[in-house]
Amino acid sequence: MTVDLSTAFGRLRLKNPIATASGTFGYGLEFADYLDLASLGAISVKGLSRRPCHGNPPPRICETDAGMLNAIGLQNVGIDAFLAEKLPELARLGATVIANVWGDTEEDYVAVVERIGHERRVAAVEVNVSCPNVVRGGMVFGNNPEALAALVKRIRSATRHPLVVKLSPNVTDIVASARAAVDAGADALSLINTLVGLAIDLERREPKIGFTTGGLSGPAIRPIALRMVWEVRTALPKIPIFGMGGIETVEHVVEFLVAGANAVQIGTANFRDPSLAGRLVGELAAWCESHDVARVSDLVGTLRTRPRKDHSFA
Amino acid sequence: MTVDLSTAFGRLRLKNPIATASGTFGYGLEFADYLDLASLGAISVKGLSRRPCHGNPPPRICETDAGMLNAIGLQNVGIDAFLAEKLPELARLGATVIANVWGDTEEDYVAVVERIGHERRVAAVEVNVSCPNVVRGGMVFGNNPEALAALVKRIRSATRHPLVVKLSPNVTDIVASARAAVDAGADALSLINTLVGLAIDLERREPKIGFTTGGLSGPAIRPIALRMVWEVRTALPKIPIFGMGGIETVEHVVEFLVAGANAVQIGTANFRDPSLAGRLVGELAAWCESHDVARVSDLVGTLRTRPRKDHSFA
Amino acid sequence: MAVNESLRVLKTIHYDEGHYSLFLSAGAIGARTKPGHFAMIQAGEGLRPYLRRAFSIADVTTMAGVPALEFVIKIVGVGTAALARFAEGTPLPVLGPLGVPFPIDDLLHSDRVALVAGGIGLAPLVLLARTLAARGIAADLFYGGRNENDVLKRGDFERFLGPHRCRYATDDGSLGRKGRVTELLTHALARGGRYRRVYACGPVAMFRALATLLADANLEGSFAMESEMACGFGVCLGCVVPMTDGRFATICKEGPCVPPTAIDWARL
Amino acid sequence: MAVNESLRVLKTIHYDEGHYSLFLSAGAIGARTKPGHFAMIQAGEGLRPYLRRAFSIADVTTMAGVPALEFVIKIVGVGTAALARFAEGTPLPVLGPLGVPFPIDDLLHSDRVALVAGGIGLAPLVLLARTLAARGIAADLFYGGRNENDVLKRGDFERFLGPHRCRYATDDGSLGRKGRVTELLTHALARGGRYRRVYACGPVAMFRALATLLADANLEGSFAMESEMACGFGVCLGCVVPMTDGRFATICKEGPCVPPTAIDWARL
Ligand SMILES: Cc1cc2nc3c(=O)[nH]c(=O)nc-3n(C[C@H](O)[C@H](O)[C@H](O)COP(=O)(O)OP(=O)(O)OC[C@H]3O[C@@H](n4cnc5c(N)ncnc54)[C@H](O)[C@@H]3O)c2cc1C
Ligand SMILES: Cc1cc2nc3c(=O)[nH]c(=O)nc-3n(C[C@H](O)[C@H](O)[C@H](O)COP(=O)(O)OP(=O)(O)OC[C@H]3O[C@@H](n4cnc5c(N)ncnc54)[C@H](O)[C@@H]3O)c2cc1C
Ligand SMILES: Cc1cc2nc3c(=O)[nH]c(=O)nc-3n(C[C@H](O)[C@H](O)[C@H](O)COP(=O)(O)O)c2cc1C
Ligand SMILES: Cc1cc2nc3c(=O)[nH]c(=O)nc-3n(C[C@H](O)[C@H](O)[C@H](O)COP(=O)(O)O)c2cc1C
Ligand code: FES
Ligand code: FES
Repeated sequence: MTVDLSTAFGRLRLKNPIATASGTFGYGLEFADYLDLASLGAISVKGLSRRPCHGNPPPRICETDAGMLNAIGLQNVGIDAFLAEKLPELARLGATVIANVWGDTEEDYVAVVERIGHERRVAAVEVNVSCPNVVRGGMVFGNNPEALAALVKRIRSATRHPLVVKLSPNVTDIVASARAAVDAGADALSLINTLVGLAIDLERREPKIGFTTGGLSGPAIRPIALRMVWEVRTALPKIPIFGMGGIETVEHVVEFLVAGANAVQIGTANFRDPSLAGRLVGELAAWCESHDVARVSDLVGTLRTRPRKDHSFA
Repeated sequence: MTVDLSTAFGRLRLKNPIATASGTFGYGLEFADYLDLASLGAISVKGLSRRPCHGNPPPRICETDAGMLNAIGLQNVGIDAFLAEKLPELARLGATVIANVWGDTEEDYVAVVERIGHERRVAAVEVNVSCPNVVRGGMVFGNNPEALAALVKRIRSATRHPLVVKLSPNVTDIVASARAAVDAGADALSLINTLVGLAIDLERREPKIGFTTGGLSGPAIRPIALRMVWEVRTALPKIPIFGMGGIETVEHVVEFLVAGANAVQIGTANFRDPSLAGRLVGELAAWCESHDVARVSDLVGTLRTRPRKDHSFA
Repeated sequence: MAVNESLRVLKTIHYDEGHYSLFLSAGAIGARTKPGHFAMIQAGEGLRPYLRRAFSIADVTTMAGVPALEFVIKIVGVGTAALARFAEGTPLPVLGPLGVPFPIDDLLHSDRVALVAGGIGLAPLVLLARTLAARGIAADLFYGGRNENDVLKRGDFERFLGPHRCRYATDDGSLGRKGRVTELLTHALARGGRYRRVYACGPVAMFRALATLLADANLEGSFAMESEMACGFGVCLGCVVPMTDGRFATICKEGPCVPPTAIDWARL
Repeated sequence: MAVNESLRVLKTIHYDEGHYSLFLSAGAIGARTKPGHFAMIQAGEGLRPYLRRAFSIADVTTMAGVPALEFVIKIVGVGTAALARFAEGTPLPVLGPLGVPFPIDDLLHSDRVALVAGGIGLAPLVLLARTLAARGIAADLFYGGRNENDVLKRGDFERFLGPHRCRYATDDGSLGRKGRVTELLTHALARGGRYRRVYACGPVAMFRALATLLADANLEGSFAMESEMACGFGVCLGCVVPMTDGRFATICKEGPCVPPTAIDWARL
């Protein structure tokens, strides 16, 4: 049996559903020694801004139980340097490139997507409205459905690229965020970004992260991410979803697909093992074969839930 | 140096800041073989309802990375059996008892606290408005500041016991929940309850939990819990706070105090080691001594944060 | 009363098919253990596994002259895999003995009982067989597995009960009768065997079949049940099964040994 | 180019004060390693530690005839504690060699250099000393620790550089001069020592003092810096330090060996 790994993702067709998550995969090129970039479904590059950005003062990262906190503050080379220096090389290596973008204001976002313009070597634009590590922008959009809708509308009218909106999990109602983004013109959703956390250096009685709080990622958040993917899939049966949060093994990949993701992004696990994402492509094919799944898309959203019965009284 | 562990907690004075969390400590009596109940600051018993409750159909629990999911569905003996059969024994053993209560409706909550009445062997009432594992009640109150305020007001007028409101972390703005509860008459806050998560049994393609989703607890959630305690402490400098979420060691206890909790509750870790909470009391005294802290209350809210500086551009 | 203590790994004996016997120093738990009791073992200090795991105390014995608890374990996941790898001397936190043991105090010398094991369900029956033998109560063992390698500790059972009282069934016929363990019991009953009580441990499918069989034959049973457990001593309320009286009962506290008639098999 | 491979534990030698040498099979990393390079090591499959940890490749050598990488490690937390406990033969995922090594290609035979180590900062200087010795370049070692037990691998340094070129300082005076390692260098300079370059590794406080000292003496330096690292190859942007040009630079990719003049010590 040859397994069909190809994945329809709105207007995109991905080779397979294994992509890599923004901020955990650099500009992709750094991984060329450890895996074949062309073998991945897609790679989402480090969040790009209108101008080059220095990011936040250190310390920026710390390990936590089954995960880590980060407050990088979106350090990046800027959209111009990306398009001039990174993108041609990525294209040469056969990578399917998703440009992850951010800004402090609506104008900033629009400026970045306008610079991308009709660039065909960018397969899709992923809008980060959910970075918890900046004072302006970031989560201000992601945690407020009205602000989110207004932002997505403006970006939508500024680009014809497939538009993926990356949602913040730090919300009461992820479905409300999802609906706001989709109604405003998003073609697809990415979930989840990191959860806001705090870790303390006890000897100094200071936060371990210079920005005080940071974004929690890694296996610790996987159950929350899976739940949100499932909730959004249930509410919006048609929207393409990138699922992510603590994925480390092929079983985790399949769990996200079953919960409703059309494709997944590997994040923090790239730090633990830079060859992982490439290996998962092969492992996914093997998993499907051993489970008699002919097309990986047949797995999507197949979670069998029972009607929710809660407590009964004596 | 003898360390003063005593902890002012609103109208309560606790022997020490080490309490145990509702649902993870049974009715306390089950732990009498493993520690001295009188040695703890307080114990919060399994959530009590107006009538005995059978809870949710199994499976109810599963392990996740650095934590677990549960959807017990608040199985309990009911307030009457608790008062008649458990409380006298708890009092005899010298335990400081917090009655954790819940209901499907405002009336249910009021009925429970009215049954507690002026019972002096109950030191405080802790209102669970944040259980994610029930269809009615529970988080419906916890995730909506208006509903929360209305509920707390009604309970406030029905009891003269110190009123602790236990908040849901599944919200965009924990400070808004905290303010709503405090403005409506809460004497103190407990945070956090569990985060809603999903785990999947891949061979069956079914949720591992019968209720589909469950509440995530354990070390995985500690950074989120610490952050919320710090946020609420910063916004509401005076309100007594029970901090909890993944506490396993004396260092974790001190981290919560430094972040702003006046006392902590040990939760899931009681399952890993039923003697833990008792041991932590001694370890906390030793920690304070070795760090020249004369009174444990001197630690509360002493996190030194810097002004938040985020990214700069090139 | 259960004890929360640290026990040393004395020895690990590996069998085929990912099974092994883990011997821990007996501590204070040994003297308190009755057949059917279980213990919660923490497999190391790490985060994976996070919670303790439940295991029947298969035997209270000695290992190289030292009082020991024996656990017979099948590797099915992270916890059972981790426990297989500890070096001799490693201290492991153990809570036990826990739960309701098999009811045996009411047995008379003249009674005959049956022991039914499916796969790793042999574990709690070892100490039961030893104890019954010591009391001079006759017991027949019916023990089924997938194949010969899946049927463990035959030597012990045959020594305690007598070889003629031990009958085996395997899926592939490599040992004993080809077929299900319940068929062994059916045949014994058909040949006129009468049992005061049937003690059983095995997978849910076996329990279901056996419950029906016992009900039909009007025989009393005591089943050592399993369930995923977070605490093991009745406080998390995670390990419940539906009961015929409508309640959910904890397997760790009201069980693990329960009469099959108390379980609501239809809702399980 | 770095390699992501699995290396076997060959041997672990424990020293006093929680220090140890960890020898791993050299794999493809050995042949590519230059003095100052580091590697990211995953301490087992568990969740604690979760991320790989960064260690200088202290030496490329042989252990019982097998090509080996040596790491000299101080136990400070879960990862360094876990790495101390692996049995011989255990495979560990290793990524390396990483980073910018010490600049040595431009050294002339007539040049003299200084090596300054504080505590565990000796690690990257072992292979540097070996390499300089092989090239016939004279080097003085100034090595400070808390006490005699804190000063490691003296035999190696004295063999490579000559005993007379190795000077020590300890906080308690138990070995060499009582005081700071920077004082050793100050004295050497006062006595007329001239160095083409000063290679250093140690705690931040030592780096700060040394940076001032070198600036005052107008000496060139190369510091092997540390920082908490998630990836080790420039993609997480977690390990940055502030630079004098206003940027934040990754220690893993633009370092670990950097000229002290490039670091903005005031903002660090
Ligand atoms: C009272 C009692 C006595 C037991 N005695 C023995 C024994 O003597 N020997 C033995 O090998 N096993 C015994 N078990 C089962 C044993 O507890 C599980 O095999 C073990 O918990 C699995 O842990 P794991 O980390 O290896 O598997 P995990 O990685 O946690 O899970 C692997 C699979 O095992 C299932 N599982 C997990 N926990 C349990 C559980 N408690 N019961 C049944 N299935 C489970 C999971 O659903 C999953 O399908 C007993 C269980 C109970 C409740
Ligand atoms: C390029 C480089 C080379 C290094 N070479 C060596 C070496 O040869 N030998 C050696 O013993 N150590 C070396 N270190 C330091 C080593 O990486 C840390 O000691 C280790 O990561 C601590 O891990 P842990 O799990 O034991 O400590 P944790 O439990 O993670 O933390 C314990 C303490 O160590 C601090 N810490 C954690 N990571 C680092 C880090 N990367 N650098 C500095 N402090 C840290 C933490 O802030 C905390 O205070 C090097 C670090 C870098 C960046
Ligand atoms: C160090 C780090 C940097 C990140 N930077 C970005 C970013 O620039 N843009 C973005 O949309 N997400 C960013 N993320 C979030 C990840 O893309 C991902 O959503 C999150 O980490 C959850 O997945 P994981 O648990 O697999 O890491 C970053 C995460 C980490 C750990
Ligand atoms: C099995 C289980 C049952 C719980 N039941 C209750 C409950 O009845 N009432 C309540 O307020 N919180 C309940 N909780 C939440 C805990 O009290 C606590 O808020 C949460 O688990 C976080 O702390 P931890 O990570 O230390 O466990 C329960 C938690 C668990 C794990
Ligand atoms: S395992 Fe916790 S109640 Fe049974
Ligand atoms: S450690 Fe990740 S960029 Fe340096």
